[in-house]
Amino acid sequence: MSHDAMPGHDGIDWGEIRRRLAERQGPEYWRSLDEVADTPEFQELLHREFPEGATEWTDPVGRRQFLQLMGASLALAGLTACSSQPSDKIVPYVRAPEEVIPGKPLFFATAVTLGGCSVGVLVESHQGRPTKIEGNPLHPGSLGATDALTQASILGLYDPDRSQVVLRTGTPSTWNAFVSGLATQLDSGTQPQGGGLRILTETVVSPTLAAQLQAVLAKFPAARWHQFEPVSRDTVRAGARLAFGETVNTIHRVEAADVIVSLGSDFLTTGPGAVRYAREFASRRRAETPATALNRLYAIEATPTLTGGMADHRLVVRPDDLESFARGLAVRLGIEVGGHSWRPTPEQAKWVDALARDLAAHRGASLVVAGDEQSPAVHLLAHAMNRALENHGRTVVFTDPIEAVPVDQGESLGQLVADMQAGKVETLLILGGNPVYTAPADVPFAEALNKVAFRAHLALYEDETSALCHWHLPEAHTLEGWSDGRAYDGTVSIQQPLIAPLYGGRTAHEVASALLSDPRSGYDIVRDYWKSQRRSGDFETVWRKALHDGLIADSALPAKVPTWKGVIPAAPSVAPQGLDLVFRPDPAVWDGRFANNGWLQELPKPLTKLTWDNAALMSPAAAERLGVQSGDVVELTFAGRRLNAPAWILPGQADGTVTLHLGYGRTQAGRAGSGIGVNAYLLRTAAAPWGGSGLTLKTTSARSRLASTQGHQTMQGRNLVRMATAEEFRKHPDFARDPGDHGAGHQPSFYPAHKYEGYAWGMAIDLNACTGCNACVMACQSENNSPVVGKAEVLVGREMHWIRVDRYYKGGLEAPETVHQPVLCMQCENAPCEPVCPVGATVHSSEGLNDMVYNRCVGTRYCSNNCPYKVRHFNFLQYADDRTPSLALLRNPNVTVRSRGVMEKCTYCVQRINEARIQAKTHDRDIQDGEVITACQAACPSQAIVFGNINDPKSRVSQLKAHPLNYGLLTELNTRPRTTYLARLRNPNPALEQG
Amino acid sequence: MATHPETGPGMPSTPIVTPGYTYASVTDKISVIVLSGTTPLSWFAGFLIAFGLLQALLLGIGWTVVFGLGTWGINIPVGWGFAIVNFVWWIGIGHAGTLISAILLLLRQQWRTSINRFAEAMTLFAVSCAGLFPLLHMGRPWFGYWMFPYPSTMAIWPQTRSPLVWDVFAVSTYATVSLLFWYVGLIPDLATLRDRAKARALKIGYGMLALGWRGSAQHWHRYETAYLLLAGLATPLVLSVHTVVSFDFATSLVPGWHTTIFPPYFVAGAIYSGFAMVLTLTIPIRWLYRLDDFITMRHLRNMANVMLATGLMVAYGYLMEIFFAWYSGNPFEMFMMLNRMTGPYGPFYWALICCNILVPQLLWSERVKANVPLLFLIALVVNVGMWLERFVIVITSLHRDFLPSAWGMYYPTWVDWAIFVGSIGLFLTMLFLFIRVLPMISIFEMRTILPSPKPRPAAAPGAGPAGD
Amino acid sequence: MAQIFHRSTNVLAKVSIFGAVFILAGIGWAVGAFVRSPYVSGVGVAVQQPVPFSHKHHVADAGIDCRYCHTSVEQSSFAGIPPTKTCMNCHAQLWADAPMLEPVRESYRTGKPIEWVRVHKVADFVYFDHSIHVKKGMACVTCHGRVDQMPLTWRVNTLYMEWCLECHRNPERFVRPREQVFSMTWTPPADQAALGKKLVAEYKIQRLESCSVCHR
Amino acid sequence: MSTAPVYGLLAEFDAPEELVAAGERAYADGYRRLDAYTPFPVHGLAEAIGFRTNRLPLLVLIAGIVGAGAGFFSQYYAAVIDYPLNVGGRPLNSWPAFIPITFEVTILAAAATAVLGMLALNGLPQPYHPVFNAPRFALATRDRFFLCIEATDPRFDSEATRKFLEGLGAKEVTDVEP
Repeated sequence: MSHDAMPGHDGIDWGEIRRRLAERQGPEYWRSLDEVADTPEFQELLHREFPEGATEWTDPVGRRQFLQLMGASLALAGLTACSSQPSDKIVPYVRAPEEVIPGKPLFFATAVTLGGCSVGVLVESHQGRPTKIEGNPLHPGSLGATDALTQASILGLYDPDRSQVVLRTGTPSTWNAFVSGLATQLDSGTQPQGGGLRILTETVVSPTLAAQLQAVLAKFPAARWHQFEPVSRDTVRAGARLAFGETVNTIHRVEAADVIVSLGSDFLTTGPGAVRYAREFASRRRAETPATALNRLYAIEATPTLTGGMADHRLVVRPDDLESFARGLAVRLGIEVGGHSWRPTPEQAKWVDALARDLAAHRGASLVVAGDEQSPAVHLLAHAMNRALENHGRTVVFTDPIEAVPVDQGESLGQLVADMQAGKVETLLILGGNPVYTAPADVPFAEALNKVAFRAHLALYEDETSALCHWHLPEAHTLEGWSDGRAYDGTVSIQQPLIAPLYGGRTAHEVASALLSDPRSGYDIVRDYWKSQRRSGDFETVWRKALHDGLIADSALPAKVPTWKGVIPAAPSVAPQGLDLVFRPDPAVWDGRFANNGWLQELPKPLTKLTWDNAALMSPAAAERLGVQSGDVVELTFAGRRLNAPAWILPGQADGTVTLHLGYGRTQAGRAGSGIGVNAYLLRTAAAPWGGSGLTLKTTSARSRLASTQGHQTMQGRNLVRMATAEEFRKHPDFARDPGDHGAGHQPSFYPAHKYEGYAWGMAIDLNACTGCNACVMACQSENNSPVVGKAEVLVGREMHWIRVDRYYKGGLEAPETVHQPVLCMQCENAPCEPVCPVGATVHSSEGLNDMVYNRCVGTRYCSNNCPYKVRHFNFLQYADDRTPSLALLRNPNVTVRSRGVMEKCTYCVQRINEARIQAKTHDRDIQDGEVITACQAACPSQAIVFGNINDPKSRVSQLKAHPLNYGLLTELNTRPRTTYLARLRNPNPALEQG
Repeated sequence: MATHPETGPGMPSTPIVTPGYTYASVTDKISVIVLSGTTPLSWFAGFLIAFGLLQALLLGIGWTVVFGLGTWGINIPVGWGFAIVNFVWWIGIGHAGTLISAILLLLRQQWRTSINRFAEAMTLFAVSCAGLFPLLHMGRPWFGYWMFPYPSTMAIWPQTRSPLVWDVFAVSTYATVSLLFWYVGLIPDLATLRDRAKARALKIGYGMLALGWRGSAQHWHRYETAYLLLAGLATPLVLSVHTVVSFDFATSLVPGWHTTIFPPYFVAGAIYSGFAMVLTLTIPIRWLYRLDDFITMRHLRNMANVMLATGLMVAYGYLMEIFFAWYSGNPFEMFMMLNRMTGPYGPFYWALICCNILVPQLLWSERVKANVPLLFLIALVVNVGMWLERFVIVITSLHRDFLPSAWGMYYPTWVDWAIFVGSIGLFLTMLFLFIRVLPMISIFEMRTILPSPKPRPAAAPGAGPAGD
Repeated sequence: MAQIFHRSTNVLAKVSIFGAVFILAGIGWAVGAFVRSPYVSGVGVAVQQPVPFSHKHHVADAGIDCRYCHTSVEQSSFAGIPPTKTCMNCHAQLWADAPMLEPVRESYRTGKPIEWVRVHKVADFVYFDHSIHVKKGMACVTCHGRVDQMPLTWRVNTLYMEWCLECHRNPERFVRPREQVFSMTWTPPADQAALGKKLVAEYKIQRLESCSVCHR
Repeated sequence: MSTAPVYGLLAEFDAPEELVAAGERAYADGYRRLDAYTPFPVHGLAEAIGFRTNRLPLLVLIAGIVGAGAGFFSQYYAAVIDYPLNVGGRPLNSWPAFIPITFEVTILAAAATAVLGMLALNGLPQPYHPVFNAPRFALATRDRFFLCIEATDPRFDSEATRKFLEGLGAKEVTDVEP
């Protein structure tokens, strides 16, 4: 055993882990996978899609592989920058698996499903342990990028708090016991045809699971299948039904749109297709030359979104005004609506006018997007406007829904609860989700649950719902089990496991097959389903290719032209009383499912920069009126229910509107997620899932400390984020440059500039493309083994993110302009941090990197003091978790884990550079442009980050640095940063500019 | 011959030593403090308090080493906190001793004679307190030896462009030279103690330290040369030390640190705080040990004058900082200065202006300088003021620098306080031990300023051998 | 007044002060020698293994190529430790029932791997890549020594940074023709200096001294 | 002729002036192997008894120069020759940054030499010395001034020398046992 080599790594059952990892060598289990890895077409594809040796596919190898040969040794992969050398053991395979070259990671294509939509990803695997998620370049919903939640989901796989054993009324049991228990329960059912059986799932986009459940319903005709998910798209579907009489899936062709109107939509960062939409949007914001025409985005919203932040014009309206505004705009576009009595403010009137003109001027090239949380009417209006503007089929495309069975989930849950209360339900299988926590406050799911004789819950965690169920079944993580799912456009991805379930989890497929009492492995279930779908041709090749590519070719749903049945009803004449309450999914923990994910908890929320908490977001004016400071606890009363929440003042929030994010205040989330934040579901009603008016707010004497990572919101008049309008750019192409500055801000110096032969790495960040979505932050944390420090440490300013997204406001507090600026190590050529280090722990590499040598660092923190960008982070305590064995499996073996007392910072992913260099050298060639892709760059949905060799004039990054918009941060200090920015452009509508 | 007390026009009436003392009586009065078997209760009281405070230091250090720097208030952006503030403060205090011994010696200021031994001791203890902090504030203090050049298996060396390495050399050199200077001064007095001690153990103890000194004319001759050379070397050294310390800040690019005026202004501040500390300590001890005859009002007055002078230089430094911030036109500098005065730490700035500039103006008045308790109070205030100055320089400059997104605040923790207070305990403990076992006034130098007992009829009172 | 000290103390005192200098210097030297001694570096200390595997026997006598067992040395950072299966390829027939090999057979039966004791280990924060060194004409023996003469394997080099730098600073002194990389017996020619220069140019060998080459 | 061999004769004086005068007379009288002992440095005394040369300043100067050289070139070696690294774009030989340490090392070497040199030239430490045998010599570190003419002096004659010393106005003249 390797205990001796691992101080503090006790309490792990090595034998067990060995067995599990050995399991994955089972022949039939891996047959498909080693084909994935080794088949010629795979190799061919790999080389077609990427320059040889591109980082996605053969990621850096490190000497750490000694330690990864067996799960047992993996815990050692948690390296530390201390100098002790324990004598340790080398534990080889007994029989080496074919596809594995010790020390070389493999990449597998799979899919991650969230909120009723799948997205294709590639997962890096080191000797059988997944360590990093990348986007799948072939997948339409990813195009190689990912969002923050997907990046962070890999932490969930290794979460030590995951449920690890089948529980029967709280006592450990077995899967087989459950299966037989279920069987007897079904036989003993009093109602005919399984009438007492109910199945509750989240939104199902897995064709296989849907087919299985249909089969179950066929077997038990009287049984019911319900779907519920707190962040559902009910209103979207309802809107579509109003417009077309049927549920359709709406796809936006953002890049085809010159003018975009967002009605409270955050389509750039959340919801199906967001990653794709961000890419398309950015492609229309890049001013290659001053003459390039940019698209124009209008945002009308009540609570600020990142999409609103990207808008050229942003109109703040009260939530219920939004529908009126949409109506007004529709009327102005000549769409006839039932009675319309709206008294717009002068500004609103001006807006309606300007928008109508602009839209009308771009028929077929405009786009109106309604937010997922907006009322069906708003969606109906959006459809109507797009139709009137002849956008259908051009910027808006319809297909059949991607949900296998689109239902109104609120209604569905309602029925289920009614049945339960009526005692009609004898057997309830909850496959995923956490309804006890997420059900609306006026839907007594928990009480009703007690009336059910047999209730089982399949979930990753032993959560609030599990506590009330007879059976708790550990669920297999996305990376542990077979499944499939549809992307925003219907494209099907096969979800294949990267590792055998660490805690013996099962998938919904396996539960369903237990119901059907045909026990098959998840692999067979999924494969057989698709085999059955295949009429002709050689299934085997198709299947293999599907696994290789991470998607089934041409499985995207065909575009259709639904017939218009829309009749726009009269505006509901409700006089809004009191304040408005708005619910939104949390940008980090979503609906609460990620509550125990430390990475996401500590991820500064894009606009508030809050971590580890949610808060009642309110406008500065309202706060002033009520005399409320950020952090003061206020008492919210809505629909007769009360909730105390800390207030947070958010510029750009509609006055009189309070926004609460879902997903906090959990009681049984795990060590990280329990008991933090406030539970917004306690105010949420079935009638008003996304909020409504009638909120009353009382101040209290209590205060709570909120950990925000950015205390100052303005640039203090400093020229940090440089901006201009497209017009000004045309007039003054070099407005972004410092006066008398040529290129990266070279100041006169007594010392001769250092020459860099060979490679000189540099980065350019396009502030026109950056939405501030945080994907880069999560990617960096995952790639570089960054620790989680906890709320207490964030409160004193010790967060450890190597890349942070600074958010500044410009203009008035009520409707300010929001700008985002990712800040990472600038890799200054005249790095101020270096000369002050007494031990030379940070010096320059021959390729111009500002190396940080953890094992030499003695921790004087002088470098950080002298860093004008404050991108260095210090391990004030032992932040890296070296005690939890499962987390050691998560580590990137090619990056040293930093120990207490050591400074750390962004290295431009030097491990990827080194691997590329070795690859290039072994093939006797140079590193090609685009061969080294940093983690942040790879993840960025809008491709705002470009990295490469600035000594190569043809490289993409060199071209960007030659761009007139290119400028360096604080170059007057003569730091000569290698990381530079492209100034931000707005493309305002002149009609709205004045005033 | 330098054996006459200073008299004549221009010299204040109060002499350096109250008349009437002889070689013998001076020798006896000073050495008895050390050699007499009885120790005053006040000494025990003081020592116990000091020793108690010292425990706080040990606790603080233990806590830091076990749990890490996270137990301090520091963060990003404020990477340096109390540790560096205390370091600079102590180093500053450590300047008075060498200054009095060396510079005043070169300037032939005889009044230094009765205070230099004591001041040098104080210097040593202050420097050893200061020396603690650079080590403590490291994230991995157990690798502190990497700062010294030695042929390591890593084949790398310290990075000597870093002011921190300059510090290492400057402070260790300063400590060594001060120690040598102090010891050389002690040798003849150790011989005296050797010859006056009754107990054999003491004879041997002091005898070994005295190196067999016997006052030979040739020895004295070389001795004085060496002493003068040391003084000549120590003078530029003492000036360099705080200059180097100021480089820690001046060579950085942090607004509020990056200033050319720092070296002179730090040195002046150092002398200022040094003399303040000497006054703070001599006044009570002079009273406790009835040393008014040797440490006369003349001494207190002179020290007060030095304080006044250096205080004004420091004030000039403050003014220049403000002026340059404005004159440079550098928005970051301007903002820093504004933030220093009106920002969250503004009160500290104004408190320091009060302590270091306003209060000491009282010293213009001869009446104040004649009022010992008041003098003591002023010295105390200046000590506090100088600590505040370092706090303001370190914290306010760091907490709001270039990117507003990265701004932060600094709040010390109990560990910070424990280590700070504890270092004072360490300082006092060493001081109490010193005055118990070694002559706190240089006996042989006192003899040099006494009138010679002419063997002619009119012998000075008390002259002649003590009856034996 | 009586003498306090005896005559001899004069000499004693002078010698002790004078000697102190040498004593300090001596201590410094001793520490330096100690950290480079086998006691710390483990150089030349044969390591006991669960199975007394002899490179001497397998390489010199049986003439097996390094790569037969260390399969990934040319493609990966890690040279590869042979799975039990590799041992059994031969030992299923040869010495099929030698008691010495029981642990191997047992591992093969039970599927429980043999836990070899690591001989060559660099600190966790050092990233070494075998493939590129082999590719650039760095021989196995250069670092691992004449394993064909080692009944039990031991370390012949300290693997200290100063040792790594010797070669990273002047590779021409150590480089050899690629085809000789796996040879145990190849000895540098008299004109290694010339050959080295030639090969360094031919293999495009860089003098990589940047920290991030090995530390990240 | 005296009986037991002595180290020398020790004459005691009350005041430094007397001692200096006596010393001058003794030297003028041709005595060469003589030394004076005082509780504090008495200016002119050493010269009076014929002690002139003092090599200490030269030693210190040399030490200082050596220190300076060592200080600078050790830094130069580390930064330019042994491991040239690009530190913040500064040239390898950033000599201005090497000055402070050069200075400190200079001072350290010079100061150490001043002290050790002084001790060495004085032949210290020397805990045992015949003059300590003189009963009243303990007062040499208090308030008495002594002149010692050693027996090894060619002109030394216990009787004549004793007379001579008493003639100088010594309060008391005693034999010093070897």
